[in-house]
Amino acid sequence: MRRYSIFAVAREALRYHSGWERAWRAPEPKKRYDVIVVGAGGHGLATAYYLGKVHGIKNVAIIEKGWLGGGNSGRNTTIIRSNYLQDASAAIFEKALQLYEGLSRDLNYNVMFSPRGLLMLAQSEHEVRGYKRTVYANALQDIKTEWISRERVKELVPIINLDGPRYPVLGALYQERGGTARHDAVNWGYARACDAMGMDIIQQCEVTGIRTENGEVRGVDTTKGAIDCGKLAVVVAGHSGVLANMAGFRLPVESCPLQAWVSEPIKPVIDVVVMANLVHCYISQSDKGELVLGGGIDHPNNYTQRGSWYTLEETTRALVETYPIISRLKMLRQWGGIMDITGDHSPIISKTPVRNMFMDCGWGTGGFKAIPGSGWAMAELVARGEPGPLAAPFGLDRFREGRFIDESVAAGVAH
Amino acid sequence: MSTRLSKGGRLIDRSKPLSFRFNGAPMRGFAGDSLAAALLANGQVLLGRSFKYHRPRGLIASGAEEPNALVNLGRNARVEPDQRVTTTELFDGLEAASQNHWPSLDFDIGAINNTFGKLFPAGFYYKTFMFPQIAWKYLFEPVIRRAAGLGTAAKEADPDRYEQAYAYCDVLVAGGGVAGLAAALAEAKAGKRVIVMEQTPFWGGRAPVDGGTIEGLAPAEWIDRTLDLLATYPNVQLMTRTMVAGLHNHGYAICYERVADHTPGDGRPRHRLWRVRAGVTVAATGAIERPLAFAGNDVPGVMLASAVRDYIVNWAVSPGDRVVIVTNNDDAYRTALAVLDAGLTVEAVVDARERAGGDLPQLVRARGVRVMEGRGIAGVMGHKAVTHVQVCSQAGEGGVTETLECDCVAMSGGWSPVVHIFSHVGGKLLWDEAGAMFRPDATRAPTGPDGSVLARAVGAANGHLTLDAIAAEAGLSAEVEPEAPLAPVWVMPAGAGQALRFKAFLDYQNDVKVSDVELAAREGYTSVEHTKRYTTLGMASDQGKLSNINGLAILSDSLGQPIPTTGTTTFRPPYTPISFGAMAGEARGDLFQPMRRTAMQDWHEAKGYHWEPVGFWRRPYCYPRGAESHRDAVNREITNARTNVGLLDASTLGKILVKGPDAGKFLDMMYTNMMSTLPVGKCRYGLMCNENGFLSDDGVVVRLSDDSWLCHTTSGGADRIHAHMEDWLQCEWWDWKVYTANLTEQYAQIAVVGPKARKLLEKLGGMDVSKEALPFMTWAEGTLAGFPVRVYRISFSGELSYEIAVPANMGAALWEALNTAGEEFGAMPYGTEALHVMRAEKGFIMIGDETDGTVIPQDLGLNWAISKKKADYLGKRAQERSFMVSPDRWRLVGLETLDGSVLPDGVYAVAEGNNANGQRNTQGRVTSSYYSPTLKKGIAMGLVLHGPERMGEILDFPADKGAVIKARIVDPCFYDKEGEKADA
Amino acid sequence: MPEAVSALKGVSHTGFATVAEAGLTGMIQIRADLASPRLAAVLAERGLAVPEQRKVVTGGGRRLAWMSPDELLLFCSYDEAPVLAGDLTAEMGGEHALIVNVSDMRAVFTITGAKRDEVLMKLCPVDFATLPEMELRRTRAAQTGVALWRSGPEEITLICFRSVAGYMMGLLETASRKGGEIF
Amino acid sequence: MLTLTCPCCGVTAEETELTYGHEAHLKRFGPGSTDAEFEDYLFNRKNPKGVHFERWRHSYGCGKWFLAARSTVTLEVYGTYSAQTTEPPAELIAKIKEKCPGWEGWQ
Repeated sequence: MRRYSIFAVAREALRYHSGWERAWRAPEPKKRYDVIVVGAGGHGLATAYYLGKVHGIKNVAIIEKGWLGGGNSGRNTTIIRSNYLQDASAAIFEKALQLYEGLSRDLNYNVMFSPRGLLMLAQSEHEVRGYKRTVYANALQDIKTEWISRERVKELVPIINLDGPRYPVLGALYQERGGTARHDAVNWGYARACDAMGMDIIQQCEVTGIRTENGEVRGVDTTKGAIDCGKLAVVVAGHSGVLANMAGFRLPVESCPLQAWVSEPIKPVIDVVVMANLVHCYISQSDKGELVLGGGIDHPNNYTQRGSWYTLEETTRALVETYPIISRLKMLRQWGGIMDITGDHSPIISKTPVRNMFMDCGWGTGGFKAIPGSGWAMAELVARGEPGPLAAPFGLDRFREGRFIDESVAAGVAH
Repeated sequence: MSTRLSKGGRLIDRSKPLSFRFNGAPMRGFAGDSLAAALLANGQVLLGRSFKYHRPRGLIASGAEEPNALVNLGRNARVEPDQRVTTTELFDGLEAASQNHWPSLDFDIGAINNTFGKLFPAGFYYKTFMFPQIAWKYLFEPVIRRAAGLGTAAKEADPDRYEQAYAYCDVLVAGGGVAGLAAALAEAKAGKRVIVMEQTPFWGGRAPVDGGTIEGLAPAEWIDRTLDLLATYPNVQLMTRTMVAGLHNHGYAICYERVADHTPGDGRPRHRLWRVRAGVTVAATGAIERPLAFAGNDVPGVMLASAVRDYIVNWAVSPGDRVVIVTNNDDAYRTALAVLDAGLTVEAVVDARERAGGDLPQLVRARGVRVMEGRGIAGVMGHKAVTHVQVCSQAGEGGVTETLECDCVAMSGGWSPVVHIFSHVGGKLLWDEAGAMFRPDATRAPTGPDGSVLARAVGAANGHLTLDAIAAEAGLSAEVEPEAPLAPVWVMPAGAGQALRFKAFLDYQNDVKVSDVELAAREGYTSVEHTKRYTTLGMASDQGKLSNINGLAILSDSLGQPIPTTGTTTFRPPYTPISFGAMAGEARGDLFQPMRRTAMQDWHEAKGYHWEPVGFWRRPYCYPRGAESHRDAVNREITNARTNVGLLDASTLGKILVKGPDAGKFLDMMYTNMMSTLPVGKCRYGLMCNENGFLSDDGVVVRLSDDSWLCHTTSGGADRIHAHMEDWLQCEWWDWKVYTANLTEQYAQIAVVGPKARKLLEKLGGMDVSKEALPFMTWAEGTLAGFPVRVYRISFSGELSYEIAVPANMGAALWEALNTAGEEFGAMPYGTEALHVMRAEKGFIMIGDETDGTVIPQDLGLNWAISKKKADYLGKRAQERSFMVSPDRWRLVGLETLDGSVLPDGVYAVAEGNNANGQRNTQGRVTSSYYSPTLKKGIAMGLVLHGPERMGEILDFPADKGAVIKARIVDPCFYDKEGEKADA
Repeated sequence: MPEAVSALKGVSHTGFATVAEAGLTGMIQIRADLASPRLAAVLAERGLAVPEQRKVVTGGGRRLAWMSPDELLLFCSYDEAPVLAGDLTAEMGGEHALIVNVSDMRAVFTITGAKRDEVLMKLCPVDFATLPEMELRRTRAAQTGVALWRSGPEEITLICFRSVAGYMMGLLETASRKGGEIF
Repeated sequence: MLTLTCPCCGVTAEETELTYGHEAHLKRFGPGSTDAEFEDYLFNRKNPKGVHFERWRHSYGCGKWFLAARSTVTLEVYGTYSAQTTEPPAELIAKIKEKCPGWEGWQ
């Protein structure tokens, strides 16, 4: 793999950039791989990357029914934070954040991780209590977060309307290390690094069946033929249920759309990420100048990547109320992704009823921020066949036992 | 140099001059002008700077597809950034300023990026700025952000108002050109309810500019007649200035009416967002001309051929005196004719085709214009305005054969149907080889709720690019000059080398060139979505209306595959940007969300209450007196309620009537307690769990009669619990004879709390409220001071307490009466915070404090409220799961700091060591914590591992700034453990 | 008995249509088997028939509206409602029904004028062009639940919960402001 | 923005007038059931990419729950029917089979 650097760019400039090589190949599938990862989104690519990098397993194919990074990891609002309440969540999201902090150099691909700071507004006494609880919990989880006053909120977010009028801002939970990254770059950076380790990324290859023998996985049938594998890692977000059905079991998962939208590009007005969970809207501004906006999910099960208009309106009302200048800006583009929502709104990184088949799914609306941590934990599970401490709490068995990981408890929003 | 022509201009009214300013300079225009036309008429060719390289840019187009000419429109609070001048109507006093430059439009420092453009190809960010890590945050990103964005947002809140409207029709026609109007008329005649929306202020689309005849009439005449005819149909609604912005699931069209953009401040709503439910949406949205990709195709003065003739014919504006036309099709020759008709000069028509022998080229030749066949443009000279073009062989590598002097270049690369509306909900396209365009595939149209077709395209949007074809599709006759086939030209000249490709722009606003798309393909970003994202092609505020097809073609060429194999990117709403103001509609300020008011709300407001939002309610938190702090007010209210009498507006509590022969059985399923055995006349505290076992609500249940119970819920729970009950009744136990009624709002409810409560009620008089007549946990109906009331002897404070329900329309009067009569007993109102502290002093749990959705009643020591006799209740099975019956669950205790201070709310008690993930082990947390003015110290409740078995133990709570607070586990009831006061 | 006051005390606004709070109105919620002969008899006693699906019928100076397959809403004078609710309950005998006075839990509005529909077109996802006379439509207005019907020439009556009466009037006043005419 | 026709009051309502209630025809398992049965009932879902039987409440209308068969891919609503049933009506099943050859059935 040819290294990227400013010097390489300058050299290439002299010949109209004609010398750059492919970031990843377009191979045909081999007969067999040690591990097949289904799903070349961020989580799948990260799983493959850490399988190779940490566990030395490089005979790996990552197969993807569309184009790599075309699912939720290329359709989200790119928020990264680790200020979670429950120990299990905090651990894996913090692992992800730490990996994000070094990811550009690790992958030799600038993912533009931007630790610009993240606020979660408290607009009711209940939220104040929830966020203060989170700050105390985070301190014991070795994650630095703080409760900040409404005056400090105004300093960080000059365009905010602190005084409601319906839900005055009472303060905020602040994580200075939180921020954003360029979502496509995360996918592409992992893909390039996987390819460089000799892994095959096979796009436009849809899994049509999962082959098992005596309860153990043997391989997959795909639109590019049958491929054998020793282990199968299914990392397909919204389509997890479809793959589980192929393997003969059901998941505690429902698929439904989440929408996001951007404004036209304007000169910077907000340098931090702000989530307002009571009225349910979040906002940041990209380095291109677009305000990146999002809100709640659409509940009806849906595989179309198109949600309902009223969800946008509901969130936009909240945005206009919270940031009045937005009223005169315009929506440029809207889109949606398919969320996989679990019974407790927390993810699943788990063994399955089929031996040597593993699932990483259920990230719902919180997937992007988790990518490196999820990949790390999933790689460990796949490599060893047993979950490590990061993945252990996220097993499928928790639903039977009643051992939930519910993040919505403190402030009413899961991710 | 552009200028206003002395005659012509079908859309302008020269009798109505208007004045406006651009970058502070005064300018003149006419009613009917677009801002674009008016700017050109004033000789303003340079209108903005591109995003990345800050290249000087002028108008390319005359409509919604314009990528370059975006301005900051308006002043102060009415500033609107990124406003497209081609879609802005001129009005008197308009002020516009160009964007994305410093210090000025003419001299822009940022243009240095252009000089070093070779260093910044597509994706260069991804390859650089990685070292050192910290530099991205502190050095690189701040610099990049400074360059971000185009326009500047207003600093003040928006003074305008917005609204929304619903409409229903059988057929929604998007576009008021010939195809749209013809479709509308046909549907109208068939008796359908039709709405026609035209995004511009003018009907007719392109036809009046492009010529020909329809049904023997000139297009403009046919359009007027058709509009007159349509106006006679009561089933037709015609709307201009309204764009079908997006088609959504089940035929829900979002449409954007710009009601008062051209009359700012006249008091009308600025925008109205229409939500149209249409059986079928007809996309009569026309087509957009494609630019040609040649070096220097972005120099101001290079425009689309159709735009050049639009400016001349519609607004009598000459984009230049000496025009060179460059084309791969016959249609552009119409521009030559328009230029000639206006008395201007066509220097030459540069036609990339080997032969230009059709009728139109012949007409042009006949007027003495040189037609150069098989030629292309090798380069454009001029920096802020075109001065010359260099002509070359289209087949070659760009060797210049001739240089032509000109001040305007009119280019045409063919046309692309506007398929957005058809595509938004999944309509598929097919590649039309002859037209070199994607057009809607009617066999794969989007479908609606009943599986029938939701959208179809007509006219140019359906790939019928000529008037005769459009008319034929609509069953009309038309005549127009025939057109010879175009020759697809994706790069000009065909053999252009890297240097030329590096200057041939595809996406103007985002500065994406042919070379960028080729680089993406070379690096493996071969999916069209990868290319788009890697290069930002099509992601600017024009959303690729001009660039998409050209980009696709170049990508396909680079990959050596046919265009349909590459496919298109997804078309996403809206068609052009719509204001967030319109999306928010009327919902701002007081109307942001419903605010629920109790009958006593006016009184609370008049007393200057401090409030908190509780759901949509606004409840009194406390009633500060004068300069009193909230804290002091709360303490005063508590002390007063504990010593005299306090009054609480409890109207927000849910009140659900449950009646029927099976009501008892039903409530036994709803509550963990046994409710069927509650005697008539009695009250019982009850717990509700969800099917997952977790405690979800609590409240007092009242047995009203043999077959009727009244269930009180929490304030936030009324609607939720009522819905929950109806869910189970309708969907699981539908054969049970039970009716429910949510009577929450029928009654105002007032808690009269404190040792003097009885005295106060006795003073009002009317019913016996003695301990004997109305003991604790009973209720009675009667009158008080003449009010018809129901009185419950229940207590959430631990004091002698009556909750009085009165018809809501009398609530304010009873509240007033209680306050007045209570003066002699020291009666004071108290708010929610006093309520919370008093319940905490009693050790009562609060839903939302002690519970958070993960807590089961057993955790809270509420086993006494869980019936052991019942075979089933909602949540019972869930509570039998292994993790629920674990002895290691955290359970409720009281907590008292050793020094009497108040424990911080939400703080955790630590245990020894760390867990496997290196996190500190914990063994409990505080769920409620208050200063108790009654006990004069901090009191708290919390959930602690094995808590109730560890009375007296001391726990460590690390709090702020490294302090560790020590607190002792105690009984959660801090006040009147025996309950004598409530029972008094 | 102390005086009862409606949520907004009868306030009104006139823009391109007139919107007014109608003041105190008696309302009785009836949940029962709508096919019950006894219910029919009890209502017939008062000159009322069980309305067809979504219809509003009148009789004896009262109105009776179909709310759902097992629910009716009887409009009467405010003062008679408590006694009438009791009478109806008694007359149903032991038959399973829930009949309760709900006169205080809602606010009643009228929207009058030639352009009355245009006010509500801005707030309700209802096709007013096809809404027949005396058909009760339960829907939402902006963000709150309402029921409405064409109650007379150029008049629509709308009911919502009492607590949101102020919000409702805010919506109606804004939507009927001059300059906001749709057609 | 979906529209569904409420079989209880006949109104074709839009999504904002309705409340979604997730998968229909779940059989409740209470005390006495196995852990696996209870887990299936409460959590595990078909979540089909195709025909979904689901619950809706006409919450801003007549307040009644009803059931619907809807495609999660095309969003076509094959029909709505009473909530007071344990299985979809036979004619609805037949209609879906006709429209979706190869459909695996509602169970």
